[in-house]
Amino acid sequence: MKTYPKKRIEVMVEAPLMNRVIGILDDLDVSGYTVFPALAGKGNDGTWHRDGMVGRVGSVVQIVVILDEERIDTVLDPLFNLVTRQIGIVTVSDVAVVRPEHF
Amino acid sequence: MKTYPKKRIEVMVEAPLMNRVIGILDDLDVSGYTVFPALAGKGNDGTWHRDGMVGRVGSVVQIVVILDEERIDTVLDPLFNLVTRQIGIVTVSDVAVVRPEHF
Amino acid sequence: MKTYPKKRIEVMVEAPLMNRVIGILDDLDVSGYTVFPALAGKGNDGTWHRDGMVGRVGSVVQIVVILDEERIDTVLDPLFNLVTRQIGIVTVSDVAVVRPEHF
Amino acid sequence: MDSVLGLAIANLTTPMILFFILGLLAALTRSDLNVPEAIAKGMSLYLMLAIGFKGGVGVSQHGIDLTMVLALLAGIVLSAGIPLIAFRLLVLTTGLSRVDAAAVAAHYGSISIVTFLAASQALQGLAMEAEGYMVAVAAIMETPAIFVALWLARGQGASFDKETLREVGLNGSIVLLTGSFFIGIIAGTEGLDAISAFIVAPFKGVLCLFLLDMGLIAGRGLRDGRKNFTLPLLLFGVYMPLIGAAFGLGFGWAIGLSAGGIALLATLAASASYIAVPAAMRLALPEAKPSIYLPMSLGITFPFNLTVGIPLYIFLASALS
Amino acid sequence: MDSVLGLAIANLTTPMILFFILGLLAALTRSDLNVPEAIAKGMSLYLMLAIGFKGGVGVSQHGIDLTMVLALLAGIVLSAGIPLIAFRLLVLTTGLSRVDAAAVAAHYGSISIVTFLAASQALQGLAMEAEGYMVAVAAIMETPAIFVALWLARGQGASFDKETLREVGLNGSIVLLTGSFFIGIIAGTEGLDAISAFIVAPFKGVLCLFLLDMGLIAGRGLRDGRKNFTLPLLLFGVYMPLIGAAFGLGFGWAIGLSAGGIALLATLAASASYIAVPAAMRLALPEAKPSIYLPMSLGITFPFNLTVGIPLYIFLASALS
Amino acid sequence: MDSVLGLAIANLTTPMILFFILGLLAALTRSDLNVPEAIAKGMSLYLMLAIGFKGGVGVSQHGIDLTMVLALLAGIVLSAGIPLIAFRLLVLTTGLSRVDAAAVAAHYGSISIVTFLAASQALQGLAMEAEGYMVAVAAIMETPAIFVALWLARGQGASFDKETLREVGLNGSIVLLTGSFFIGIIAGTEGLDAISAFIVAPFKGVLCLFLLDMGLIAGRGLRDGRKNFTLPLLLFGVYMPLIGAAFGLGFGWAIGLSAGGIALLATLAASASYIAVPAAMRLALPEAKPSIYLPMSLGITFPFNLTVGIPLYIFLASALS
Ligand SMILES: Nc1ncnc2c1ncn2[C@@H]1O[C@H](COP(=O)(O)O)[C@@H](O)[C@H]1O
Ligand SMILES: Nc1ncnc2c1ncn2[C@@H]1O[C@H](COP(=O)(O)O)[C@@H](O)[C@H]1O
Ligand SMILES: Nc1ncnc2c1ncn2[C@@H]1O[C@H](COP(=O)(O)O)[C@@H](O)[C@H]1O
Ligand code: NA
Ligand code: NA
Ligand code: NA
Repeated sequence: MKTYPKKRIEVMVEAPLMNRVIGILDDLDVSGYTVFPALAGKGNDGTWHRDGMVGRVGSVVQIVVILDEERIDTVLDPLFNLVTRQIGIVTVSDVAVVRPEHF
Repeated sequence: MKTYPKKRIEVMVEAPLMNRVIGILDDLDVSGYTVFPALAGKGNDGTWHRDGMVGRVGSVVQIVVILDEERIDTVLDPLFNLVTRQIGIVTVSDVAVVRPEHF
Repeated sequence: MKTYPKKRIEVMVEAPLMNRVIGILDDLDVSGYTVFPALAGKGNDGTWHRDGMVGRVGSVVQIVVILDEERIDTVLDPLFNLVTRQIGIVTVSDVAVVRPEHF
Repeated sequence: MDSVLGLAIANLTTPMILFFILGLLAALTRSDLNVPEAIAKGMSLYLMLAIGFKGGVGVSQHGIDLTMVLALLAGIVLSAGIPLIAFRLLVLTTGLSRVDAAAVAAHYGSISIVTFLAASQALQGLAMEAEGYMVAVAAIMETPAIFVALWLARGQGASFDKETLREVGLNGSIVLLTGSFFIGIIAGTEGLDAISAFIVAPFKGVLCLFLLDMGLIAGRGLRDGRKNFTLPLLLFGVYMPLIGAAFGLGFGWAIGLSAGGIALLATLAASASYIAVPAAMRLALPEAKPSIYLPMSLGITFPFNLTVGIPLYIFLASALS
Repeated sequence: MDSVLGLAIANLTTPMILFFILGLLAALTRSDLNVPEAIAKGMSLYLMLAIGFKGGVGVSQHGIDLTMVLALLAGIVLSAGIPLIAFRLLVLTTGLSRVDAAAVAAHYGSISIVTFLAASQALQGLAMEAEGYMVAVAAIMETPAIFVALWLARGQGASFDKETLREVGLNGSIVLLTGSFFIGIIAGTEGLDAISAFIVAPFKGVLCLFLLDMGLIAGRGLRDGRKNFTLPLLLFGVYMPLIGAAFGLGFGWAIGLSAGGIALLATLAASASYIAVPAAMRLALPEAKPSIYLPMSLGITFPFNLTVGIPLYIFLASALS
Repeated sequence: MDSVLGLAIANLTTPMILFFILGLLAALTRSDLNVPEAIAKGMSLYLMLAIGFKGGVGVSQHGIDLTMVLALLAGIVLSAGIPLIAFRLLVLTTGLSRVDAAAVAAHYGSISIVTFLAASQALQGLAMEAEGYMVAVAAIMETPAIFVALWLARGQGASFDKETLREVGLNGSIVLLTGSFFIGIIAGTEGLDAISAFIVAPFKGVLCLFLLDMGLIAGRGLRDGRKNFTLPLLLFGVYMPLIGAAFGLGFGWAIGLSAGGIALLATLAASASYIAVPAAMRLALPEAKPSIYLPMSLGITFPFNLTVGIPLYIFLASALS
């Protein structure tokens, strides 16, 4: 089956920051994204686990965006500006999709 | 450590469709898959967030299958048939595994 | 934007094993990791679904570690030792990051 | 019996409705107040178990009669008939595609169990009794509308195989509602005594918390749906429940239900689904846009019924009998 | 005291058991009815907290005596001894590997707290009292079976380091059960009065909802497990609880427990774990197949005890004393 | 009125505190006992809804007076003033950076609603009444401290745009607390009667389960935080609540609150936030380290207030009036 190369950006940030990241993506008019909840983790600021948590601090979400290679930089720049000051990680990887027009 | 190249198929679909995708995978006798719940997202049909939801509509799951390159097309074709009519995204990427006999 | 190549290790194991994997990662002093909860799945030991579960057996988590290519083998070896005896899957893939000093 | 205005005002100041309004306001001001999904689902299981069980105990006390059979038949006819009217009105007035019109129509034929609960509580507050088996009528009304809508959208990509049928017919809420109903019949008053501290005493309070969540969802539905709402669609969301209620009142009166029973049948006919039907549509009519039917049902019709509709239907039902 | 048949029928028509059966049927017909994981865990925390606390208050009222010490000892002996019998029977009759046989054996030595709860409720329905400290006996019976099974599987990959020991010994349910038990002893009747509206009044109702979920799980276990069930395994799932119960009855009678206490000890001995032991097996005996031990415990023995076993054990305990 | 020691001992043996201690011990021994996130959030929604509603009903019964306005003002002054003192003390004694000191200071100016709940329950146990509007004072004290801390950290990367302001001001707990408070005022005694089986009767019991979870979190906070605790920080976690309480007592006495009201104001002033403020800090002051402020608030000050602080503040408040 014919597939088309795209990029997958994955942003891990603390939950309180989620809306900021989503705001950036909405402003840039990306065609879609999906947020996954993490359960536990460890970073510069120590370990955390979601169980028993009453607040949202510490708990991390991963925001996944699949988009065209061309648009990578437009999206990475503002995301990177956000995560340098705040807690977070941004990765980019290659994927192939079956419906190129969707992205 | 020696690793072996495999493919990773990731299907994002709305939760009510999950059983259909799993049914396809079961029919094709893939050796395994894992489903991850998403928390929120945005697509052609607008944004959604799992909190407060009482029904399953809108909420998205990601089904991950790691399998042999050779079997990719057998699996992609029926999956693609499902997602063209229904809501969903299919991506394929490269991974390396340590236990090739498992897949 | 300039990005740097890293590796992404993903370990899927049953929830009771999670602390063992994390223990290994802590001993190896990796800079961070994130754990994602799975919702359902299928493997050698049949299918499982988290809903209604009262115990932790069967339910699977995915532990994601982003790290430097150089450190891959140091981390893969002990992880692999764990998963051969126990239930689990280890995959490695390529990613690019924007803050290389973080890993 | 008070005037309809008195009823409406009394209804609006019950904790239940006030919490719904709080949720609505919180969502509209984009507060991050939210109820975890698991808690919302847990409460909805609780409410269905409790209402089903209590309905069954009611039947175990009063026995089964012809009216019950007629009420079940009336429910099926209403659930199957309302989508036909709704579909025609939508096609005529709103410019929706046939697929979308069929999907929306299915929602209005089916029912919202929370609207039903709110009406039951309002009746109880007025010391009006209703037939215990009305909960079985609610359960039976969930699905016929879905099948009619799929028939309306035939040739437009409606898929309707055996698997879909099973999934629709055995969806969780129907199974729990009817299951608890039959358990209530078997367990009877003795069973009720054993668990009433769980299913009767805290019921209203749980409903408050649940309606807070419904307010949040309805408010977000309104916010998201705004851009899809045209005036004809908005109006439909308000007059369609009134049309449904009119039929409900007529049928209820004709088969000789009590005033409370008539009010509940009207409420069921007026209410629009937002759980069972949307899920069924995604499976069987995926081309229909959820961004139309969900905000309509949740953002317009649900709040309308909760605040204005229920007191009105109760008033009319009392006037009828 | 009714005949055992009367007891069994009365037991089968309590809401508790009816909801369990509803869950079972829903799972077997593949309905999508489901209880969110968080709600199921929340209910199990609630049930353990409540039962532990009430047991402790019971001890604070009646004081500690020699029988309590003997009952705890009996619990340890039963939990450690039953796996030896079970292992031998499994190896002789079922053709399971030694590792799998040891793992299954561990489950039958350990206990199911929900079975214990159901038996307590059944006793209460018959106005039969039981010793408050039986909940401590339940807690103490959770682990010895695990250690015996690991010893049975020695040389077959059973890992048994200090870390595993800590994880097994301090698992959440043991800590909550014994912790609540001691809190109940300290807080006494006064403490119970303060929180009885939470832990006593709604208890039975929560148990209904929990058993609905257990029915769903047991039903799915049955469906998934079918292909692994051989006739000898199926039979084992039914006669093993009877063997365990016989020992429980004997020990309970020998140390002078009340009829209620004897019935509870028999129930504990008859019941098979499906939370603590499976988790421990994954850690310490990963070669054992969960697809054998989980469906056995959840799909066969749990429903058997709930429906047939408990009334039988109560009947026999009453006959004994 | 008992002596402070008598009070403290009575407080320590209530089920509430005993469950907190159980959680603490379980975490310190690294048991895997845990409460699912959704259940913890559900309970905190329940507790805030209940306390807000009951406070509002109290106001509906006693009416609004000048003291209420003064109490709200006192709350604002305390919430804004305490961070100034805390900041100075932290900078002088602990060697924290200005950013971290500001963040910690914000926590101590703001409040912990669970500490407030525990104090309310302790008062109730002593049959001491408090003003219903104290819950509104609690709500109003949540945010001023945050703004003062951001001002203290100005020029150090504190971001403070309109969006942050909205997020902080409309955070879920403030909206639910004040919303339920106003609903309580409108619904009044009649509304309370309708839902008291949900929000009054089981309240204490739910608080027990919630405090078990808080104990687990506090214990894990202590374990993780150990390496960041210096002696000056540890001491700050104990004397700062005492300083806050002193101001709370003074203000409460000056404006003429009842003994119960004074005790609650002191408790609010003494308590440190661990939900609203940490979330706000991540948004507006991301450079501040959560690994310092969270363990301080959760691991030191919360347990201190719960066990020693509350009885002390109640004793002093009674002595004052
Ligand atoms: N190397 C890593 N691999 C995977 N996840 C990470 C890694 N480093 C950090 N994280 C995640 O990102 C969160 C914030 O990390 P940090 O910015 O280092 O405090 C952590 O809590 C982890 O969940
Ligand atoms: N470009 C994208 N990247 C990541 N997830 C997406 C993307 N587009 C859609 N999704 C996810 O797939 C779901 C359905 O998308 P759609 O088919 O566009 O309605 C959305 O709700 C998102 O969760
Ligand atoms: N090929 C696969 N692709 C994705 N996930 C898998 C695959 N095989 C196994 N898994 C996951 O790993 C768990 C354990 O698998 P196993 O070791 O085969 O029993 C399963 O329950 C699945 O969640
Ligand atoms: Na309807
Ligand atoms: Na046993
Ligand atoms: Na304070």
